Amino acid sequence: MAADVAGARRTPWVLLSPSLATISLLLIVPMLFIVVYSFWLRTATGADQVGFYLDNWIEVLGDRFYRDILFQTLLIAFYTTVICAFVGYIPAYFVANTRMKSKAFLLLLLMLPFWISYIIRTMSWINILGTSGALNTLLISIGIIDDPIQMLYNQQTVVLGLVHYLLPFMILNVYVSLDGIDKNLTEAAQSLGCTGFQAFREVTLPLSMPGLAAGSLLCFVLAAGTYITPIVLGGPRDAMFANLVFEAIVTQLNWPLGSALSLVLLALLGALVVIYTRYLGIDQIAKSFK
Amino acid sequence: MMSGWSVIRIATILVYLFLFAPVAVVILLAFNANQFGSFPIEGFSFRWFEALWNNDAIVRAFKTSLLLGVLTAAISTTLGTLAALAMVRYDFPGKRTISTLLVAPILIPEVVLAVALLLFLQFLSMPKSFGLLLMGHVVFTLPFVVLVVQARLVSIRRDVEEAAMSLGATPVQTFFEVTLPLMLPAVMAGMLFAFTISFDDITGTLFWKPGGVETVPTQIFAMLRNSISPEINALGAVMVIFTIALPLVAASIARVMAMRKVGASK
Amino acid sequence: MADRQNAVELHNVVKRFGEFTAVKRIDLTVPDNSFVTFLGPSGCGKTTTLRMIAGLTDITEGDLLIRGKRVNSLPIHKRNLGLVFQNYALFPHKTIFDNIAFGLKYRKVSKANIADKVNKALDLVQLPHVADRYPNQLSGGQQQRIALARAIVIEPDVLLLDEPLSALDANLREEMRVELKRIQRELGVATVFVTHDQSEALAMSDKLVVMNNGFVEQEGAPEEVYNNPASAFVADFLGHSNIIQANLGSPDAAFTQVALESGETLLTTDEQTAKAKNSKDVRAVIRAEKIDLSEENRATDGVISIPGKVKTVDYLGQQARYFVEANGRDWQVINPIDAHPHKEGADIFMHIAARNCVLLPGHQD
Amino acid sequence: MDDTKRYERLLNRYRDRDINRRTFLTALGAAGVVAGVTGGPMGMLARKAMAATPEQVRFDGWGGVVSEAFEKYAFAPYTKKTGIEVVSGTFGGADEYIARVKASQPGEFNLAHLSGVFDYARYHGLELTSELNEDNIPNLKNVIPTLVEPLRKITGGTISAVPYDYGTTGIAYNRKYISDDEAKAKGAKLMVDEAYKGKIGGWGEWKTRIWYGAMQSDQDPNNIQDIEAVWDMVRAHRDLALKYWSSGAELMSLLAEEEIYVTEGWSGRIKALQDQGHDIGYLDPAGGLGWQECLFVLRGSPMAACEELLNFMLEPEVAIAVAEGQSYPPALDPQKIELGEVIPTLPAFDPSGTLSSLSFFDPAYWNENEADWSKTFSRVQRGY
Repeated sequence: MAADVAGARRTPWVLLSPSLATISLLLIVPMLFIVVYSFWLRTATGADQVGFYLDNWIEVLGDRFYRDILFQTLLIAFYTTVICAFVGYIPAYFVANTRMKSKAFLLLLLMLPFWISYIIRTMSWINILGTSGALNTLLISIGIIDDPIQMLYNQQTVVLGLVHYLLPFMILNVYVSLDGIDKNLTEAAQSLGCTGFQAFREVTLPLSMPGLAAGSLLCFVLAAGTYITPIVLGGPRDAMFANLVFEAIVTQLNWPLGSALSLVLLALLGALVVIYTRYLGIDQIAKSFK
Repeated sequence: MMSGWSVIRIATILVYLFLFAPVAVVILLAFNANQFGSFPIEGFSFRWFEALWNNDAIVRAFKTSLLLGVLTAAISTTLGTLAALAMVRYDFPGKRTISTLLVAPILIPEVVLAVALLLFLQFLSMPKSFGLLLMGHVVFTLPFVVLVVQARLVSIRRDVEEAAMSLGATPVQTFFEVTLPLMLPAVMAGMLFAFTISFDDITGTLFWKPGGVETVPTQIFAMLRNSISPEINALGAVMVIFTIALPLVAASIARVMAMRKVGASK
Repeated sequence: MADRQNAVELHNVVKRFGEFTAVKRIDLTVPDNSFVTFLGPSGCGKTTTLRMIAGLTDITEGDLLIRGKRVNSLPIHKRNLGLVFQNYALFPHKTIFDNIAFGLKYRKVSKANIADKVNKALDLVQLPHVADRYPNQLSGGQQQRIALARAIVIEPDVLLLDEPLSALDANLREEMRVELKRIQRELGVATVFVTHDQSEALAMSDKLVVMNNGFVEQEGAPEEVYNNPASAFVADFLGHSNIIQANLGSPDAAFTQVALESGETLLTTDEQTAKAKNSKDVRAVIRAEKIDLSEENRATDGVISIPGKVKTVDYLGQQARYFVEANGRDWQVINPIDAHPHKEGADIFMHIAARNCVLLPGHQD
Repeated sequence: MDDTKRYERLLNRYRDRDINRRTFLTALGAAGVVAGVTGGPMGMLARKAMAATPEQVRFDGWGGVVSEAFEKYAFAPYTKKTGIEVVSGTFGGADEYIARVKASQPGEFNLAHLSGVFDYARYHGLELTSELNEDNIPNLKNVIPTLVEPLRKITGGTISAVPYDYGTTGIAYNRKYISDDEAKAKGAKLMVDEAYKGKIGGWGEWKTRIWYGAMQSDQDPNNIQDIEAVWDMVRAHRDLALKYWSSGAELMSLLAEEEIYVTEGWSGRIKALQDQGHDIGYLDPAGGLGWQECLFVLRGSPMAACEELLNFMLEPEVAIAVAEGQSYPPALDPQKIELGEVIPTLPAFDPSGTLSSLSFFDPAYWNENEADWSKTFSRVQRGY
């Protein structure tokens, strides 16, 4: 019978083992493998030379090109995150505070873009913003402009596509933390002499910070890792780091270099996550999925 | 002068419009008779739906995606629910690290994950298979399930489970009789999450799919290489309707269940 | 016939959570058919002890016996206990009938028997018509009765009640207290009741176990514990007491003199003196309600009177609590309110009978 | 009824022009659907998941209309005839496919519809080529010899693929804004003309960009002397361009919706646009860029089965039907085979069967520079 007590200590590991086995086998081990691969070398024929070469790392870390694209990627991810934060906060606030009975329905609506194919969603911006797209057609027909405006294929449209893709993540996160705030607190602040806006600034905003931070982390990481959006909505120059990884591995068949590039991106985002976990805790992300 | 609340309400409506604009356009253009699926709309037609219906490749891809999504949802919900149970109901050393680990797949850019797994497989001399594609999908849908179920599980009071056990139910019986029914909404949500993310995935799928297996997004991707066709819009419309219908059906089922629970006497 | 069996026995039970020791070596028995209450402030270890008996928390050291069998590592679902929780813990997704039938189902009771037993249990808790409802359609008091019905329908060896009344409002609590005691009597099931409410504990228990800081401070019949606290903690936790450092004086004819630190001298009985005779320091414990206030000095044999001045008066319904200053020290006194209660600022006398001056060995903490 | 007989009767009726192409297609398609439904999704997936067995061969193609043409005109009848199942898959691009093949086990992939001689050489470099027994492919004798020769040169006399179709990457322009005369006069330089800034497109593929960069800087693309001048042209084009397209679909929609007025384009796609009534001009400049597509057999495949399929696909009826479906001329020699009425109207069609007017990527030359140039292009593309 003593086994039962030992069993209780073992139970969480029994429950976790399928997940951990899956993640270890399909994520951790392959990631370690990629580390090994990054020290190999691509030969002229396209085959890989096994060995220990630092060439890829010297190239990746020493070349300004990669640094610049990385910077551009982080910049795009940053813009996306900031816009998502500003644009996402408002509906989250509305849904959290509305007295409408259809709160759940409003949330469900916000979730809906999640259920629509990412490719189709991204591509449909072409039909909206294109020279003969919906927006230009509308503007011309009501006489605001005479000739179509060129709106597509630049960095702004890439950010737009990403914002559209990631906004629900942000709204969901902010909503959860806003919903958890005791309404008495803002009332208390107002009773102490704050105006409505001051109460928001002094109480609601700081208390919703964790949700905002969790949403921002998700937005940033997911934005920094995309490569389809810049292909579909970007101009000739608008590439992101994941495109370089894709090109190195798929177009140039240079897997060792692609591995090194992958690891750079991973290390950077990983560092971000570690910093975040340290100061805010991964649990906050968990909270947002209620 | 408008009150702050009205401004918020209007801004909210605008954000909703922004979120749904592309969806609306896709559905609108699916009925456009015009060859290029662009504005202005030149006539109302079902021809693209017809073309879609007759397109074997798409229908096959749709079946594959459906099967893949359902299996992914089933497996990753099972794994994720077990993991969430461990995380919420037990204390053990290294919990923090494991919590980070469970979320890791959504924090690693998918292209990196895809490539890593591909290289590893080649090293093992293992052929790609539907099973691998499935497991790949399980890995990156797992965190969403874990997070959703975990959040819900926290709010289920432990004493209800203790009560069940005090009445003679074993831990396993307790899970199925009490815990599972109570966290069913979260499990369903996690399942839905996993299903749609799997159904929507392109990057990982492109790398992992074995030959001859196409999912809807990879099929769209392949179609884009060779033909532009409002069939894609029709497909989008079908997917939108399909994916909108799913949560709505789930929601109404949940409501019916809730109604039954509350009953008529209240 | 065998000796009267103990439903539960704890021998040298210790519970540690990591560095923290929640229960520090407890020895206890719960006799058959008795109603035993664990009383103490929050964090005293009473709930942990209950959870160890239930099997919800494992025991770090010591032995736990239920009906004479050691059950230290027997999982909860094999212990045959009735457990009632503070927040009822009814299954929200099951009807009242299914809630009560739950335990019977796992005891492989036949369908017909289940219906029969459930109905009887519902009758016992006086809610015969709610079988088809869901828990959220019942009031708090009704839910508590259902939780009780669910726990007793399985005919448990021991009934464990974890602060079952604390979520109810004051009137209902009173009513349920009576109800609970009635049902326990009727069934004759050994019951462990955990509470931090002293009036509940005093009213219901056959045996009272006062816990503090992981230790049992005192156990015994309620009146014994109340009248003769074994420690300053018990004296203070049960009701209100004046605890004053004192020195034992010489024995008088029938009583012993007790010289209080604050200057007064009280009398006490030989019985009390015996308790403290080996101790250098003693404390005198005088319960607030055992002091008699009056405007005139009514000192008699064995009753000392101390003059003082009423500082404040709190009205507690039929009683009033006075703070009386005497020799620069505040005394707490609780007296019934007669026609005219004493006013603030009034000069009065406190009368203390020798039998009401309890002595505790040792120094004030 | 015996399916094989039904197919042969259909084919005969089609040959006799007794039924039209659409009916033929529908009948075969229906047969395919029946086969698919009875197979069931799980069985289908399980079998597809395994490496090819002699009972089946794997074929990967471009998807879309091309794959549909293949499935209906070639695979379904072939399966009926031989009992060998053709498992068909699609890829998004040649690069993606080669990456997948590189990461696969031998035998996992068999046949593929690949572009150009250049990729053929790449596969050879990765030791993925096989050796076809030409005796099993009698129809090979009908293929334009100049298309076969470059392949033989790479694999030392034997071949690992049969040429199947060809096309050009020429200059496409919107006649509403650019006249034929202007296009003819400016040629490749039309795409670096400041006047059309923001209305220029181009394929985001390094070989094509460098090829056109060489033409724009008046050099021989297969013998570039001044690579810096080429890069300058690539940069100039990049700065004027609105968008690099990456698929036929994008190319067509950019032109059709007048997002851009000029780009280089694939002959078949432009033909499709013209057929839809868009006023798009198409010009193959002198020494225009031609390419061929071949049916490639990968090392480790069941050779006999693959060879039989190749021969079947080179049957004039099948090849012509496929060609009409995808708007690229077949690799069959018009001097030996009667190609019907539609094929001669396709752009890039060469009635002489010599293809002497076209230039092709010199595989040796381009392969030698591949690593360097593709990487440099990746940078130049992003503003360097």
